[in-house]
Amino acid sequence: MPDFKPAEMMTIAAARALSNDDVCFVGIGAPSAACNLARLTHAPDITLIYESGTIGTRPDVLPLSIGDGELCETALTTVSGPEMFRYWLQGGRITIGFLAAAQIDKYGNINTTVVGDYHKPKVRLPGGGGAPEIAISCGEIFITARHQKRVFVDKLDFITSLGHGPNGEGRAAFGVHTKGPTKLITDLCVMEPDPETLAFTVASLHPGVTREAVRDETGWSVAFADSVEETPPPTDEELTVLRDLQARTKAAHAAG
Amino acid sequence: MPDFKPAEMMTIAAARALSNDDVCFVGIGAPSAACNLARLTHAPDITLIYESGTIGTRPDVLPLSIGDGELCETALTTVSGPEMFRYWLQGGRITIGFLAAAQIDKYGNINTTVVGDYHKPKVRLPGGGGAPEIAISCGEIFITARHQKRVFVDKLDFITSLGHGPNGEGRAAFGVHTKGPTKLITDLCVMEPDPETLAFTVASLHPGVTREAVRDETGWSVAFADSVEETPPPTDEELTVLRDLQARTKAAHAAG
Amino acid sequence: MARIMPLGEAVAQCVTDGASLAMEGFTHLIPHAAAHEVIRQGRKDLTVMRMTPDLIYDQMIGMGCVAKLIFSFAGNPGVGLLRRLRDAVENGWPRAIEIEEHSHAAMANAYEAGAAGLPCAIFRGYRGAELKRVNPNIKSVICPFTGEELAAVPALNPDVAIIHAQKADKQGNVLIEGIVGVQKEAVLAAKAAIVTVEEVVEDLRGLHPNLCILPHWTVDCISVVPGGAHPSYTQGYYPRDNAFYTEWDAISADRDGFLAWMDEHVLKSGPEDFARHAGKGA
Amino acid sequence: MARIMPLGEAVAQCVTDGASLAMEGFTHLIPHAAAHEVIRQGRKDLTVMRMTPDLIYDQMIGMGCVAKLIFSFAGNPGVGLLRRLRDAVENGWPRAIEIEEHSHAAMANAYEAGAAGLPCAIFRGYRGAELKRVNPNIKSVICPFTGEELAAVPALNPDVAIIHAQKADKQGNVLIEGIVGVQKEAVLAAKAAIVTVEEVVEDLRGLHPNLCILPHWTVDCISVVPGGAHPSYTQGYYPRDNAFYTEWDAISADRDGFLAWMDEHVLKSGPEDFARHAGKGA
Repeated sequence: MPDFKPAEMMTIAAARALSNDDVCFVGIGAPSAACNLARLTHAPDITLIYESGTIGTRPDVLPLSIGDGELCETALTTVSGPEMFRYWLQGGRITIGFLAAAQIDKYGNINTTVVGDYHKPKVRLPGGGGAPEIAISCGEIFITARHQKRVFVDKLDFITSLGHGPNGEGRAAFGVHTKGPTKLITDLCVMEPDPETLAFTVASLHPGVTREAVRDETGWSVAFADSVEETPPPTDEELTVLRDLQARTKAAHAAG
Repeated sequence: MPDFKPAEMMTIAAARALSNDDVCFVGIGAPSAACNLARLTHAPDITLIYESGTIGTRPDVLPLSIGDGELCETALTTVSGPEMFRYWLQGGRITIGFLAAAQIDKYGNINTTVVGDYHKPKVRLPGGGGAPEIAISCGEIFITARHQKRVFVDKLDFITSLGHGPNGEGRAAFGVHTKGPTKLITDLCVMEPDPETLAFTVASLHPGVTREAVRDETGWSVAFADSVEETPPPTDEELTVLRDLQARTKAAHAAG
Repeated sequence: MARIMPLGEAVAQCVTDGASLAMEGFTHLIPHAAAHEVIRQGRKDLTVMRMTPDLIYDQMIGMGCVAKLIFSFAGNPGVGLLRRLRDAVENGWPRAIEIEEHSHAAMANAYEAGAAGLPCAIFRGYRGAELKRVNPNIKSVICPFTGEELAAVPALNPDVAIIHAQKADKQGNVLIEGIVGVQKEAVLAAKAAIVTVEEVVEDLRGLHPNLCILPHWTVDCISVVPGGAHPSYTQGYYPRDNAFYTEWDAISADRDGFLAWMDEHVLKSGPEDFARHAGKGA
Repeated sequence: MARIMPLGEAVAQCVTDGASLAMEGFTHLIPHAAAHEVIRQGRKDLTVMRMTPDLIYDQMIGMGCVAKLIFSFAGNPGVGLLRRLRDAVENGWPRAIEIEEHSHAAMANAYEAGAAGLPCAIFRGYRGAELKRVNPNIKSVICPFTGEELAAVPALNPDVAIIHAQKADKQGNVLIEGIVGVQKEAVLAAKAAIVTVEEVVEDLRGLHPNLCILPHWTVDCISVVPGGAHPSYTQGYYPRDNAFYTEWDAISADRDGFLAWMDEHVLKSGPEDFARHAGKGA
């Protein structure tokens, strides 16, 4: 087993969840790394869409922002903002929406708006951006986040975008009929919603990670699937391609 | 005074009503000839828009259809159908909408839908196309039509697009706040709405045309302005430019 | 995922009796070859929609393929009326057809709403116009901020969209240039889409970033039919055959003349016969 | 009708205290030079709107120009939070600001509605999301055909839109290429519009027919400011200065450091200082 960092395992596990036929709405940061890693390994024909309007983009380095020139230069086509949100996202054409989270609860609801009271926030976060509609319009949602207690909270300060409902009442209660969050991929494990409770439950632990470690960093009383697997470790190819991508990215952004 | 045909006088009188600063939504047929004549004479910078999506077009020959290739090739830009009707027409950016009519009443309401009953028509006409919204969204409307009793009727079989209301009740009654039809240019005369009654009233008679001739071809009891002018006859330049345009057009379409 | 296949196969795969069909093209890029194929395959009871039904819908109506027409301007552009459509509406020949009539703005907005996955479109339209009296699919909504009443029409979501375009690439991405009309919207609004193209090129990437391109995963079937828009035109390939549009007025003037023309030029012909109208790529 | 004039004149003519202002650009083509000019002219009590307020709004807020912010994502893209915005929202420094918060979909639809002359936009949005609890400008309408409840937001119609673009021609027509965002919509929705451009060329006609072009009669003022989008980028001219976006995090970390930077790089500078960032035309 090659040597790897937890963040690398997270990105690689997320990449594996994507297939060649997916049309993926990509958030910036870890989702972008995972989506492009998938494209550069097992899913060369995956369609990546960034909310800046770039469709079918194939960046050689990871963009720093959601709208770097590289995304447009390598895209099949670049459309306007209204068209992106109307025809492509709301039109129901996206199979996977890939989100990051500042706070997430056990039902996959996400907060990226405020810590504390909305009107008197302790920390004013950037806000929802595309997430409220990505969360409801894509076929399903993958979420990726560092596994930390301040992120994996029992109760969100604010619901920016819908998961399976604040009380796990399910999405239909909100008139939403897409699948919602089906995978939560962290640097410790992969979680999936329990079919009954809809609460995120550990499906596989990354190599070397204990149940205790997951419990320590999860703000809710975390459940484990009946048979928890070990996440297959990164392959040499996966690690090499990811590290090359990140090295190219670092060099390009430093030069900028 | 050069020799000219009534149809030429109509086109020339219509062209004169347009100015260099106008942004004009152009219908096919006589309106197209008038708008391009204006562009080739006194209004070289007039903006012509055809509902096919072509903006700022400068055709060398008159298009046979509303979407001939010539319109696109000479346009500043060509936009999609939804954008044309949303941003450009409904957006209130057009100063003059130029319409033709199969039937028109004295208040400038137009029928291009059916002769006879809608559900059992005697003649099924093409329908409204862009006209219902051109009639309400443009700053004002010019209408051009051959002056014939079967066109200038007392009562329309069907109101395809709004003028000043079926009973001259004014446009505000329909929630419309643009000026509506301000000029009706025929091969006999130029008519304008009476400020009180809103009924089209003869403002000027083309050279050689009598009041009797107008009365004979008008299906309503036509009024004349207090001082009816004589329409200035075509100038040599106007006639030459129009005839050249029509000759080029004829040659191009025969060759097509 | 787009597959490149002969037009006959594409139509057989996608178009069934009773289907709703949008064959769009605003004067430019009208899919004549595909319409002829639908007629040859003898499809019946179709609901056909189009902003500007012209010769191809006149032909389909005259051949009895059509049960219902949704439209906003039914004319032979620059020439006059559609005689086969008139015969169907006025006399029920060869069969009565139902019509649902809108304005251009309504149809364009309805396709846009269809592409955008919305159930309806709202716009400022139809004020003082009588169509809303005869078309129950024209309703209204009130703006919750200003109280203004706006017109509403249902989204158009055809079972099948069929369009003609300049080019596809080998992956099945499609490029449309020039007067683009509502073709992109019709394809995105439809459950299935067929695109006939003048030619297939290696790759559409690297052209200008903001062109009108349909990704391969939005299209089902691509058929290479050079000249397939004739007598309409394909910008960059061949001009509009204005003379034919004028001729059509005489061809369609009576039923027998129409049927004879259709027999020779449609029933006994094939997509390959359009090739003689094809021009050079740009 | 567009007139070409110096940026200082354009801003002085169009932007008044208390005006509502949309300075759009989605990562690409952000009008930095124009924002600096607004700050230099000392405008106050502005309502500023933008999908992605980043450095320029952070600067305007930190300099006390802003009374209200309408937005959907307020971050330093790829870097983190906006520290001057946070200081205003969390601590009221240098003044308290009102915020009206939406999603990207809502803002994009609201600009689209503004450009389309509609009072509101409808879309399928905000379901299960809490913003509608805190933003009274999120309402709903019922589809009259299906009964589905859709979200509604008021159209955005700023007093002034300011954008940066690649080129204008001598008549004042403007070309925008690449990631075009909502710039066309912002200009068409606004009562007045200023466009800064990299260069003026003879004529934009004859390029591809379907490019994103604003006709001269939709724009009021055009100012030639090469490099005017730096540290954002202009496709075909110069790349994004990613290093500066990272630096901004430190520059804006405390009030004094921020004010010192603004004094040197904005108050004591001018549009011509952007020229050193300009690149070559495509």
